[in-house]
Amino acid sequence: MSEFDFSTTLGNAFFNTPIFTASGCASSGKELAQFFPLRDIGAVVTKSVMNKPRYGRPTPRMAETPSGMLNSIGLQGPGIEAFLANDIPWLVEQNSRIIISIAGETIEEYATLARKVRSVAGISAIEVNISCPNVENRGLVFACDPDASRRVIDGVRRTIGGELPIIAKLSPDVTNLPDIAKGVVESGADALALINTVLGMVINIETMRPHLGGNTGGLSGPAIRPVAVRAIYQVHAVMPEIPILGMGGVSSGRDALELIFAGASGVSVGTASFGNPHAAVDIQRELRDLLIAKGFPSLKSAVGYAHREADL
Amino acid sequence: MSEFDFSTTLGNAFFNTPIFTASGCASSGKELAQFFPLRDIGAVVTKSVMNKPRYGRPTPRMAETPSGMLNSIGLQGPGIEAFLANDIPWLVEQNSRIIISIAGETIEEYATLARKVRSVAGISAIEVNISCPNVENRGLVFACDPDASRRVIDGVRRTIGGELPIIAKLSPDVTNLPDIAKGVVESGADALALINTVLGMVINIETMRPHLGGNTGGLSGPAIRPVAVRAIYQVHAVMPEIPILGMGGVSSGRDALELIFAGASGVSVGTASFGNPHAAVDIQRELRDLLIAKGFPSLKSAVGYAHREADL
Amino acid sequence: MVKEVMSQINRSAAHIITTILANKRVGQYHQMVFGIGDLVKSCRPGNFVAINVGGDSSRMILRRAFAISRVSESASFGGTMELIVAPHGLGSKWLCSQIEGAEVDIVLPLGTAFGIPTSPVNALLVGGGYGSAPLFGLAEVLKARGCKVDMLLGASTSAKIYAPMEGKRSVNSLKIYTEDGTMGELGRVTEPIKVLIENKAIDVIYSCGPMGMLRAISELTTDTDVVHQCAVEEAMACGIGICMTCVLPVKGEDGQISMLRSCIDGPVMDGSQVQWHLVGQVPEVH
Amino acid sequence: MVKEVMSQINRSAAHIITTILANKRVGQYHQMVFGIGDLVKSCRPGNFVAINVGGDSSRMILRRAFAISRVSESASFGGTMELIVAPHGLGSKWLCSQIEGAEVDIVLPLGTAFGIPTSPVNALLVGGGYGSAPLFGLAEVLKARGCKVDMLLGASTSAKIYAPMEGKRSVNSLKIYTEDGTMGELGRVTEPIKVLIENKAIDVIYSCGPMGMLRAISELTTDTDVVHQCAVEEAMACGIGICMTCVLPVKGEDGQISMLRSCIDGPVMDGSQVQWHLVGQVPEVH
Ligand SMILES: Cc1cc2nc3c(=O)[nH]c(=O)nc-3n(C[C@H](O)[C@H](O)[C@H](O)COP(=O)(O)OP(=O)(O)OC[C@H]3O[C@@H](n4cnc5c(N)ncnc54)[C@H](O)[C@@H]3O)c2cc1C
Ligand SMILES: Cc1cc2nc3c(=O)[nH]c(=O)nc-3n(C[C@H](O)[C@H](O)[C@H](O)COP(=O)(O)OP(=O)(O)OC[C@H]3O[C@@H](n4cnc5c(N)ncnc54)[C@H](O)[C@@H]3O)c2cc1C
Ligand SMILES: Cc1cc2nc3c(=O)[nH]c(=O)nc-3n(C[C@H](O)[C@H](O)[C@H](O)COP(=O)(O)O)c2cc1C
Ligand SMILES: Cc1cc2nc3c(=O)[nH]c(=O)nc-3n(C[C@H](O)[C@H](O)[C@H](O)COP(=O)(O)O)c2cc1C
Ligand code: FES
Ligand code: FES
Repeated sequence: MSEFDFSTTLGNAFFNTPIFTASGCASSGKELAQFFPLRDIGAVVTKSVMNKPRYGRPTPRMAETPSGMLNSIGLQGPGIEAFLANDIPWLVEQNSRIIISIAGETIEEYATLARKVRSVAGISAIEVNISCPNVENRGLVFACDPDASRRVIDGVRRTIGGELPIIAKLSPDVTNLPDIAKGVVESGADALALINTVLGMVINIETMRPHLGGNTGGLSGPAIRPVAVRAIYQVHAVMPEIPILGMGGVSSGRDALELIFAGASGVSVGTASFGNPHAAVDIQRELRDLLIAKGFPSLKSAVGYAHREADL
Repeated sequence: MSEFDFSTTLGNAFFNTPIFTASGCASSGKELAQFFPLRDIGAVVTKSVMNKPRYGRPTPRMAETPSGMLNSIGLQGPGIEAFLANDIPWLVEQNSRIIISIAGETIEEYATLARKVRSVAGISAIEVNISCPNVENRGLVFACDPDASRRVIDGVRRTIGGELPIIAKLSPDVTNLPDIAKGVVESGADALALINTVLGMVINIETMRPHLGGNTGGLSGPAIRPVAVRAIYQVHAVMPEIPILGMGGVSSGRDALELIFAGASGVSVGTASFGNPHAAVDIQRELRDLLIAKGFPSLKSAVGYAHREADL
Repeated sequence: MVKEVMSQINRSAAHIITTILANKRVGQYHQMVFGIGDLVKSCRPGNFVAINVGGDSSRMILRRAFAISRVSESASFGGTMELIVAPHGLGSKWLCSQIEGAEVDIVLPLGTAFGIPTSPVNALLVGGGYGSAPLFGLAEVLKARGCKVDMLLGASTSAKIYAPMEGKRSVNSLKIYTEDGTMGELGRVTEPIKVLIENKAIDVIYSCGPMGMLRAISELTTDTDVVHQCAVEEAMACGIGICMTCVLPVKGEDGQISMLRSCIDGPVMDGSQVQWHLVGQVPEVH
Repeated sequence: MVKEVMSQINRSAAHIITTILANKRVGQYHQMVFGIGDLVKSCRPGNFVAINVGGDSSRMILRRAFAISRVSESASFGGTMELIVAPHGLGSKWLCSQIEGAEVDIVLPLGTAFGIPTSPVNALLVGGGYGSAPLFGLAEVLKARGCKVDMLLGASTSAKIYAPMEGKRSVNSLKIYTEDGTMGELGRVTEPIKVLIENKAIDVIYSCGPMGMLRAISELTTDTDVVHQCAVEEAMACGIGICMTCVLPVKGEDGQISMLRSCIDGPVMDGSQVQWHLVGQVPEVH
């Protein structure tokens, strides 16, 4: 079966294989490189970077929950300048495919970030994490506001021009996800990343207060996989031509396949890497074996397979 | 510690103890009565009943997921007339406290149900499950539409009059839960039930199609507990005077306490009863022991405790 | 009334911690024995049990259902119950991996039992795969009532035939069919049934196995005098009648189709009343 | 540069399946020995390991961190590693319940190690609870370098003191403090440290234990010449530097405070640089 085609595309970006890291779950890549060569997976999606350096949220920043975890990192990071100067050249040297994730507090900040990323060599795509509080609108998360979501993507699109594919990363914490998805696609997103974490909270029974320093946190891991599958399925149903980078609780090739059948063209592995540093390569191998065993000639032929007509 | 006060109230309804069954997870009560006397728990919340008999959704109706499950029962039931004739008298005979859950496809149907329930003797409250598709508005779920939610509760309130407390049961699948909650309270809800299941999906890797007969299903169980805690905390923060019947993934006294600290005045046990038929009584006993061990003089003094000022 | 029947059915259900007394591999199955004390008295052929799987930190929140293969009382162990478990997915594999002496949380006995005729009849017992498990216990009861008991067992391959030595003593005849011919005859159990019905050689069929097999037998018995009691197997979330996930379309005496819970109105059902063509669908509302 | 140091640190980290060679209760702890083969060569006192807990169907998705107590090589077992595990919550209790011969998935060795002086110094080793575990291995290394090694161990009660017989041979003195007086002196380990510092009896303190103890020692060494190397314990989701949950505010050479990851820039850190008063807060942005 050497002719099996495992490649995928997101917009005009081509990837040899479809398993990626998830933003914020691989830092800038170096740490995982202790465990496998980064070029073995589809791409490294870097931790969402903001314009200025950030301390992030106070600790505790995590709580384990049944089959999941909450995190409230608060986008700690070095800021875009230091990030582009220190982290990107190293990744490029590794021959890793790179997707840079950006995050902002204002529509302007996203555009500024896009301008700084635009001219960097060796980048395959830009992921726009819009699950951030909009300081100009009472801290309402961009991704929860159809209008703000569109304006962020619009600003990034204008700045970037036509070259670099834009992947808009959406939050599942909305009433009408297909609507938000349509909006950002109309504003120029080439692909969608689904899903970011689900808003959750844990109360510490000893202190009798919210456990996390930031009170609420993002729920990730296998617990949310059914939500991810549903989100991907819903969005693929209304826009089958828009590629989706799926994520949410994937920790085996079987899980990745579920997201692909639902409509994902690629799959990011997040929390699973915390429990297994080799998760991304393990999942990629298992997925390949499963697709071949089921007789698919290529990854692409399996994308959205669960939507086919009953009589096919 | 015989003076410990374990009682709670939802609107003007009084309950000796704060653990309830969750709607749809105890059928009409009889089946659980094989395992413990129903009067030992706070109340039985019956399966949401519609006006007419319903077959519900096709099988498969369930899928186990990591620390959770999906269900798509589709409100199978005998219809309100048969339900009131056959199931309620038996429950009344058991000396069980009863909360009747109703569900409709139109605003009119909810009002009709309320009218039929109004005059039934032995009912403590009515729970209005508004997580149903509104056939008059493209199948949009009532609970996801602030305006439709208000109108359902308004209709029920007008029909019921002032006697029976109305508990509005909300869906977490919305962008702004506190907003929906405020709306239904303004329309006459005395209490809120949080949360209904989270919309999810599982794809069967063998058939390569959605596993459930109904395609999507509701995610319940420990996996969603962090979402339930967050929802209860958020709503209690904006309306601390409105009692909340909390639910979502509670399977131990410790879990119930988490919801109570977040702001719940009572806790419904759903999926946990599937894994442990004694769950409701076990949880109730554990909760009581925990509250006493922590020195609370009453259940009520613990409600919303996680919201207190840091220096208290 | 269905409701009344139900409230009778699980009246002796208990929720207990049992100890594994034996765990032996038999072909592709595990023959597992549990100490259940006096509860043996309430267990009838056809009843099932619901088992907690995965231990304290399990991500599996639902019980797994297994048919009671047989119960017995011994001087050394008291009341014991045997299950035949196929290692299928995570839960059943966990159960199969438990060692002698391990404790397991079980709710039992659950569901309906096979109806036992009051006068001697010619009974045919048909089992598919591990579906044979409850049939040997049933055969003993039928023999004791003076019935003629013939048995047909089928599976895809020999390792999936469960037919214990001592079980064979309680039947008048035992014929085995495998789809790959690795044991007994090549073919399916349904083939000989047709002939037996035509020859009026049997009065009642008791069946347990895959839904496809049960459906095929029901079709063979349609418009005949042969009674067909089948033990169905639907995915169950609770096993005790509170979740409504395990329903099957069944026609009542009044001709009305209801979605009955296979955990409390089953697993043993009247095969002629199950609306096999509607399984996985919703009946039209008239 | 911090990044460069990091990429050195875990360069010998491996992800392996090990076998449990021994599991013995010692007071409130379990002393557990694992076969890790040649990896013993890469393990340094201060390093930790990250263990997968709960088995195949576990709802616990994150690894649990444990300090390496010591490693050794034996003819019969090859390289072995010892951990001292307190049964705390579900994960550590699961680990303690695993029997000899069971297989466990471990990533090791991780994080920074205690810095070893190049010339002989007077070293004080301070351990709280199971925090003493890595100190005995450290003592051996320091002794081999000609250092004078004194040890203070503290805990709330005697069952929480971990002080193995053979460990005592590698220290010049060992003093034990318990808060309830059930073993050694009544009181806390921090009390005698003040005197030792004032008497200029020690050059370096190595500490491992609860964060409160580490903070107290850091306060005692402030404005003294005593170096304080402490092994911190922050909740870790990944243990390998990819999640940013385990951060502590640490002042760099340039006076700037950074949120450093205690899994790769620690667990061993310079106590004088950790901004203890800012733990659980976020530094002001200037
Ligand atoms: C009344 C009844 C009697 C049964 N008797 C036996 C028996 O005697 N021996 C035996 O080996 N098996 C029996 N089964 C099937 C057994 O319950 C399943 O093999 C088992 O639940 C699979 O669980 P798992 O975790 O290994 O598999 P998974 O596939 O991981 O299970 C996932 C979910 O699907 C459900 N499920 C999967 N397969 C089945 C199935 N075939 N039937 C019902 N639910 C399923 C599980 O309960 C679980 O909720 C019986 C089932 C029923 C309903
Ligand atoms: C670098 C390091 C070294 C350690 N060395 C040892 C040792 O040698 N011996 C020992 O017994 N314990 C040690 N611990 C603590 C040990 O990791 C915790 O006791 C364990 O993680 C608790 O897991 P649990 O499932 O039993 O408890 P739970 O409370 O159920 O765990 C829930 C979550 O909180 C985290 N958590 C809980 N307590 C701690 C804690 N004290 N520190 C960090 N995370 C925690 C868990 O990792 C898990 O993610 C060390 C911790 C760290 C970070
Ligand atoms: C610790 C942690 C940090 C994360 N940081 C980011 C981030 O910086 N930007 C982002 O877009 N998503 C972030 N995410 C979300 C993940 O990229 C991913 O969407 C989510 O965790 C679901 O996937 P998973 O279940 O595989 O982890 C983070 C998740 C975790 C657990
Ligand atoms: C099988 C099943 C059926 C349910 N049916 C109903 C219902 O009829 N009406 C309703 O309001 N909620 C229904 N629910 C939702 C529960 O009442 C509860 O809100 C939800 O399951 C979360 O609680 P849990 O995690 O404890 O189950 C159902 C849940 C399950 C699992
Ligand atoms: S399995 Fe729950 S009703 Fe039958
Ligand atoms: S534990 Fe993940 S970065 Fe330290």
